[in-house]
Amino acid sequence: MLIFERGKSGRRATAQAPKNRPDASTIPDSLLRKAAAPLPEVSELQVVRHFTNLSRKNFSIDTQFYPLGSCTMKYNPRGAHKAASLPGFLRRHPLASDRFSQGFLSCVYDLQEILKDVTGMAGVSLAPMAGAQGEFAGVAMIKAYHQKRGDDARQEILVPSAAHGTNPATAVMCGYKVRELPVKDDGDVDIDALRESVGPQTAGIMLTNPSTCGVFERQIKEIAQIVHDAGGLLYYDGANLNAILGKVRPGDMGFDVMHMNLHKTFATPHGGGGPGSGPVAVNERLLPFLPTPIAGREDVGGEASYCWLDKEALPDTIGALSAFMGNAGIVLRAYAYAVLLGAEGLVRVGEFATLNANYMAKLMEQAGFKLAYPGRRATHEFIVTMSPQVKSFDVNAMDFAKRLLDYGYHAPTTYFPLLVPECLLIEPTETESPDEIEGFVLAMTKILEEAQNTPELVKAAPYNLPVRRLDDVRAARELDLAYRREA
Amino acid sequence: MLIFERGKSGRRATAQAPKNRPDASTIPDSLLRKAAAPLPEVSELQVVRHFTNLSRKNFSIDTQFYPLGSCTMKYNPRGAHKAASLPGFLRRHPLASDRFSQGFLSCVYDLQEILKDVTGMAGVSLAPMAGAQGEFAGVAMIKAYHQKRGDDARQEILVPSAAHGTNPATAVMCGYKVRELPVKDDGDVDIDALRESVGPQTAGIMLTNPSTCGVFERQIKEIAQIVHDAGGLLYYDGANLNAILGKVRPGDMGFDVMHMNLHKTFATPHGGGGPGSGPVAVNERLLPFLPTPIAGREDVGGEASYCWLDKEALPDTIGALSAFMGNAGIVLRAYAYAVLLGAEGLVRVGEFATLNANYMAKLMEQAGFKLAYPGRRATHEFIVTMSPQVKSFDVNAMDFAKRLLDYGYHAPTTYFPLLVPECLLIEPTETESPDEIEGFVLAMTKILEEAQNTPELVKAAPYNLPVRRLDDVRAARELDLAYRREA
Amino acid sequence: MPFIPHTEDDVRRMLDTIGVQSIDELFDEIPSTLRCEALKHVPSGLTEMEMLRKLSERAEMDEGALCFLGAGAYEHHIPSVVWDIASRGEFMTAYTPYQAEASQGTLQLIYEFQSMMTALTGLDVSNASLYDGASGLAEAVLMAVRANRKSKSRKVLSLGSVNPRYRQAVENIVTNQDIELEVVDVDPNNLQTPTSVLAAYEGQDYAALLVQQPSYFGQLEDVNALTDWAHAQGMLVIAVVNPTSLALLTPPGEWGSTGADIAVGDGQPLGLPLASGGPYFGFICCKKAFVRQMPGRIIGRTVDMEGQPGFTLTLQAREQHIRRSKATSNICTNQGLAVTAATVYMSLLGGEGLRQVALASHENTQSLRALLSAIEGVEVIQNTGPVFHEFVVRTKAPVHLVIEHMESGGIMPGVDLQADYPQLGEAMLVCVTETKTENDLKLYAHKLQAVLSELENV
Amino acid sequence: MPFIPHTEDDVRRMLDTIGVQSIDELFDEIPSTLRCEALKHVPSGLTEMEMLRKLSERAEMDEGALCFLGAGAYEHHIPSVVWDIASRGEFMTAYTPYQAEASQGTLQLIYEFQSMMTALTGLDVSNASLYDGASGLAEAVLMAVRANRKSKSRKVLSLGSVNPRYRQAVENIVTNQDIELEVVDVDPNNLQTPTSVLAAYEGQDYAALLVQQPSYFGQLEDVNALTDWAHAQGMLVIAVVNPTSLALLTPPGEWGSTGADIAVGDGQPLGLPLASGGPYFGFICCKKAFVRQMPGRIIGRTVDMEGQPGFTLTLQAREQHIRRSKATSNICTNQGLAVTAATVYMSLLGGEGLRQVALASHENTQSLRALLSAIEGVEVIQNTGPVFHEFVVRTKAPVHLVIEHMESGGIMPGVDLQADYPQLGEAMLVCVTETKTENDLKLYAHKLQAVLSELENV
Repeated sequence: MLIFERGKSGRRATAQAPKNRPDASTIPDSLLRKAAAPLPEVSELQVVRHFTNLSRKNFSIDTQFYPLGSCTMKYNPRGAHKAASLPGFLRRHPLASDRFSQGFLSCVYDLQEILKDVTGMAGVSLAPMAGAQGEFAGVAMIKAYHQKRGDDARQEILVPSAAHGTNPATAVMCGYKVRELPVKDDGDVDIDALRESVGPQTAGIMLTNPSTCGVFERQIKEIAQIVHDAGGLLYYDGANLNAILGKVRPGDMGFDVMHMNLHKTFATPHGGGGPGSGPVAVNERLLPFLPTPIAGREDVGGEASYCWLDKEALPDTIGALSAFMGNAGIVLRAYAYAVLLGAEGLVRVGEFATLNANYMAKLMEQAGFKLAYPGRRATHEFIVTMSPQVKSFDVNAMDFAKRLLDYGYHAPTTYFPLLVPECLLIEPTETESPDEIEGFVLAMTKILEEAQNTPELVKAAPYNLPVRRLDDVRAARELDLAYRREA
Repeated sequence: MLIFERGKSGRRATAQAPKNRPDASTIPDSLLRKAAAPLPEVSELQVVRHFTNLSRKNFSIDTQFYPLGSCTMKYNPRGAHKAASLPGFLRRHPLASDRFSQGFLSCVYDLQEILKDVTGMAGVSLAPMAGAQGEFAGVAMIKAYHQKRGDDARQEILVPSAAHGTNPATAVMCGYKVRELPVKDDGDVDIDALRESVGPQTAGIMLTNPSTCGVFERQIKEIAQIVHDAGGLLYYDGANLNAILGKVRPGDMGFDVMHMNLHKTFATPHGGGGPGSGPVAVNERLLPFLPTPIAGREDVGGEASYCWLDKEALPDTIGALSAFMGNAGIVLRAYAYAVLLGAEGLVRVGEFATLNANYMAKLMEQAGFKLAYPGRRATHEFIVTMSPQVKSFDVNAMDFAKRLLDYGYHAPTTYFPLLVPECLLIEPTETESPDEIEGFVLAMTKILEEAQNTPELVKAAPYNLPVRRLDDVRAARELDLAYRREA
Repeated sequence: MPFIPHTEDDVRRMLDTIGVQSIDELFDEIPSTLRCEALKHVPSGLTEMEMLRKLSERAEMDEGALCFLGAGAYEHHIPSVVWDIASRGEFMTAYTPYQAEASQGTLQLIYEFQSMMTALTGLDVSNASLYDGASGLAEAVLMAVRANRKSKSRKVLSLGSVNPRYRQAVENIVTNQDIELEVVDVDPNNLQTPTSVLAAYEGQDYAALLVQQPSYFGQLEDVNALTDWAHAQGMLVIAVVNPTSLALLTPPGEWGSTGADIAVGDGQPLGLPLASGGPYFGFICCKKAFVRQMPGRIIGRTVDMEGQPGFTLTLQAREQHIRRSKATSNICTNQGLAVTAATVYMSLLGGEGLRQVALASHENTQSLRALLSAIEGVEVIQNTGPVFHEFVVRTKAPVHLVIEHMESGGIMPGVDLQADYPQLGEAMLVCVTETKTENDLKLYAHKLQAVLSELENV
Repeated sequence: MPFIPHTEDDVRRMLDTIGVQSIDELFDEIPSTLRCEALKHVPSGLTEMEMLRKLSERAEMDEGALCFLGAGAYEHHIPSVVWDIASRGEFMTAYTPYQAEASQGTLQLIYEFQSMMTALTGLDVSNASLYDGASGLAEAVLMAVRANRKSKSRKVLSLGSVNPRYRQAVENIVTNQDIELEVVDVDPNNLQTPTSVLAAYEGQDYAALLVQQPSYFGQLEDVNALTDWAHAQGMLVIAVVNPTSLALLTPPGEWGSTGADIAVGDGQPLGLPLASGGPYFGFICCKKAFVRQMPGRIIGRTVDMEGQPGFTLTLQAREQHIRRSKATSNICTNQGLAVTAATVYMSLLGGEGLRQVALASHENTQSLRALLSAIEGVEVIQNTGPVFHEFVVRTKAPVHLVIEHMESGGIMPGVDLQADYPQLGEAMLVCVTETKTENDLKLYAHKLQAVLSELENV
């Protein structure tokens, strides 16, 4: 039942609406709404009960193992949420003067410094509001760099076929053409194809490393050389940074610019689809182009003093991408997380994420599943292909995914990357115990048996959830995108 | 699975434990624990996930209609919870000096004043920590009163047979004997029996009005006269105060002392069984005996100044019943609730609680259920007896109760009061909409049909809950009250 | 190890299963020359207690001033229910509802959100949110350029009274696709934009006109006339709106004779704290005809295999994870949790309650405007015109000094307009919402008077 | 109407169904002479915004001092998880689990709580909680008097080092049943209680001995000797304990050769805020033999009709709602939500983590004790004896003045002991937990030194 349908004309959570004075409005009738906005009309208890019960229809990290590949669904420390919810932070207006901003600014500054260290880069801006906006900022900086040099011929961005969809979409958002690069059977980029693809038209390449194939791109130094030699720049998609935290740094690999997903690597809550935060980091070459605002620090008589650097301080900046300072609250959560973990804890993230993934991959293999890249180390995630199961039982990756839900596990990412058929991309993250991993593999083993013995059972899953399998085709054909009150 | 069983030796939520300095302990070995306390050994995520999932196995007001008679399960405003959780309140040490206590003390004082007005009494103490402790304080004051007068013969407390179990239990806690009074078929006390029961041995009578029969005791003035004439005092059990808030006051009815259940009438969260808060109110006669501490106020140069009154100020007090000031946080929630509702809102509580109960009673009657007191107005609650259903279908009140759970409604109170056979005591409260009430009656109607057609179905309910019907006999016979780690 | 559950036994057993000696061996595909050393500039980890103490001290540094700043971020009362619900783990720690059956909570909530936003804007469809109002406006501009079949132009026209921060972000984003934003000058003596000013732009080809209501100055524009003018010119109309105001003001879908085509804005006033500027969320609604040009997630209602209603991501063929380089946008995450809060907020307030919020803010604003008008040395620009909950004042003394002195007295009096609108002189933008009491307003007026005479005497 | 969902239409329709004209008619069984008028001393209702502003202003009045008070209420770090979980509506707004099948969350949690308390105390069984430590001790006394078959006495003996507030509450409760509490004097020169002092009580009949560990003074008693002494006298031993300390100290179940019989205390240190004294919770554990004398709720594990494990209220035949005047106590509600928080807290910390909390508090206490010992005019009573996280200091200047002056400097330095223990002179009880930093301790010492020289010079 929709919240609208629980309503009754005239009902309201009265304690929440301010009392009005005798109407002092000077607004002409022509600019006034004729009838009240048809929002729900419900009591406070009805609101609480409706949304509490809605929430219970979700899987979440707090309730389930959620090994959604490429999304880094790890524990979101409640302490970080509490820190970001301190009244002083929640009440600060984004345009408050520096006098009333030293607390917030110092956190921004400190996180910038931490991220520089973690990435091996020369500068960081926390302004982008999501990974995709970070990508945008990164590619826009590449564009600004070439433009500044008058190098207008560079109109093409190279993207491996395994890349996240955001990579080519971003290149286009920045006005570039996209050229896809093939990936070899071992998961590494096809270097010969790369050599053939680069040239004076090459603005840059966007790479994820470890790649979405769940393996480390071993030829990264060679790739960097080739692209740089051709005059292009290297963009690092930080989606998989969790895998290598403290082990290898994008700056050291030869990347010129990158984004990070704080909500992944720095464990901020994913919120049912966001908000995220997508800081960008650059090497010296791109420093002048970083998006604003950035927190700066000066020492005034031994005391640190913080301020915003924007267009005046950074004349070549690609500018602001939001009204204020991006998703400040997510930045604070990430900072709190970094403070909790410290240098030693950040290193452990990559180590244990990798340990969990390799352990899980081994167990899955032992349970009879087929790894997409069996000869390779898993990184923080790995891919299983269900092609054998499709062939043998006509039960596909999506069927396995849906049936997993019945067993109380969120499904891995399905059918991505596109180049591996019938794949499940599985990312356990470092905050899950081996017990959960073993439970998941056991469930998969049982489903495999079901697929063998009663394939129809698996193909019609799920059964134990608030709804059965949904009709996506109808959703797109007979669009019903908003409730309309019956007349 | 128990939280202990999720653990593994050496696992811990490390961010939560302080770092220790090189051990500076001077504690002799003989006083030290030999082995670590066998608490769970789990990660922070495991804790969050375990208890989040446990919580989801509960019915609650926030998720369900919960018409548990005599418990006043109404909406607990989140604003009141927030107010009581303000840092200044949470961090205040109970022994903080008045200098750092004016905020809290002023809330205590203001609530005392509000409760005096609501009850028609001369003095209030918020110290008792629950209804039962309020009862204890009340009866202890009755005892102190008689003792102060040297009237040692009064060793008996009268209690109607319909009373809450706490009433006789409290009388005994205070060293009294209990004499039960019969209740007539119309739900009122048997006045003749009362006349025969009072005498110089009568310390007092404990009454709930409206009674647990869900009706208003119409002869209250006569009862007061009889008991007072015999030299006894009248105790008002405030469990049902919600029904008459702003309509009639215990002080005006002739009661000398009473308690209130703030968690009921003032909507503080019931917390899965507490904490509650059971303030006591008294008329002039018992004023000297109120339990401490009480907030006092003086005006110092036009400014209000608040302080604690305790033994020195109140030499005849029955004293403190807790280490500090009772359930201060519940007191704050109740105060916030009173501030939100105000005089006009408090009156509406009784009105709409009564409207809902009478409406529901009428619908139940129309649906074919038998009211225990069909000729009477319902108060904020009413009783249905399932005796006809037991006779016709061998389906009893408990079966109906369990089956209701399957329909997503918490069951009413079952088998209380004891004098009505096979009864359900139903209290919808004022914060539920007629829609919920109608939904409940519809479910009962369906269950009635089931009882008729498939009684076995109802008798084996529930089906849709985390467990089926539990074996209470085994629980009491084969006591398993604590987990023991396997050796 | 904070947040890592592994015991030493676990690690040993897992390594044995994998068949390696150490965790480090798992990284042996990384060229050894690339392996980094210990982090040098990251301090050692703190316990939660230490971290909270550190951040509490910092948070407290930013407290203590009464805030009359608006300019796109507005302080409203946030009912306690809002974040109690939004912070529930099931909402907060779920992700994009890729597995619809395990995400009906989030999905139904967003469907309800979409329904509420269409109710407020009077338009047909809404998406599941964008990052914020400014970037949302950029998406709206890109969308309009794609959608306007009548125009081949890559230019859009914006009134000067559109939030300058929004315009700046739009430019920073859309110029990468060679789209140009042309801005109508602001007349310092008339903060409203009469259609007469637009005569100069008639006959030129623009894909869209950008109109903000209430304008950046808090003024109400004659949106009906502006919409009809733009439509007559073959432009689409993009309405930039404050959602609170929509409970009171004509919804974009009813502007002029056929309504604005796209409405966009920031959802922050709907239950989100100021929080240094985010996370907020951008909303975007449009006429049905443009739904396939919409960026971002959209939730649809459908049925399951038993015919029961359910909710799912739909029209994914517009999105980057399917269409890649042909997507309508690169947007991937939305601002789900912020939307959750806003949906709860709107449910609590309802149409009438939100109208009361709007009206109370408006009334407080009128009161302060009247109080300030009476002060020597203060000029309320366009003193009689209709405003919503912001207005512009010009001070005799340099406005940056006025602000500085007011702040010393614990009041942030307004946003300095000098950089963005030098033609307005020593002007600032003052905002008042329902959170301010009469005493707050008197205090403001009293302090301002004091500060002005102080500055006079310097 | 705040929190009341009824529309006018609803009311009309409901009244019609009932068959009355007005709501007022529903109250026609109340004698009209008793009907009251409007409430005179209750102000008009406020909106949530107004209420929160009012209460925030009040809460802020109580802030701002560094707190070194203990005496039964201890400031510890509370992990954010604790109340995030305990505040979930399903825990917070449920009630006593009368319908076990619909309350498995609360029931299992309490079973786990009981398991944790028995783990900490080393005893066999725990109940679901009592109101607080003091009233819990009263229940323990009543229980001991009922349970001690060897004794017919209605007297119990308490060490003088048991929290005086606890002793007072016990007296206020148990004297109603003619039970007497006799108290052993405190020697001002030796805050520990050697068994030699008890020789005077030998041969008398007491139902129980009350021993607090750590004592009210923070000192550690020789609980092994005390327990053996009491058992030899035919008394039961009631241990009053701080749960945090139990992670470090010998559990009551292991005191002496056969262990204490009942352990009781306040659960506040386990994740509950100071909050002006409550809600906290009392815990009570005992040997298996006494389980049927236990007051309050007890949860047991059992199976459902399909044999699956489940949890339910058990041994209800002890309770007031079944046994009425024959019940073990009148207690009805317990402190469920507080127990929920404590259960989460103990799960997070584990035995080792809780030990670290205890040790860090102890170490901080040792540090401050050392700092204060070095100050002229301060005498740390029994400077070398073992304390846990509290200790007693005597000041040269009148202690109430010392406290007053320290408070002016923003420090609440300790609890004045003069009223309860005049024999100790100008003494106060100082508490330090893990929440204090080295700087906090230095500041305390520095200020105390300053205050003392200031008072000297007056």
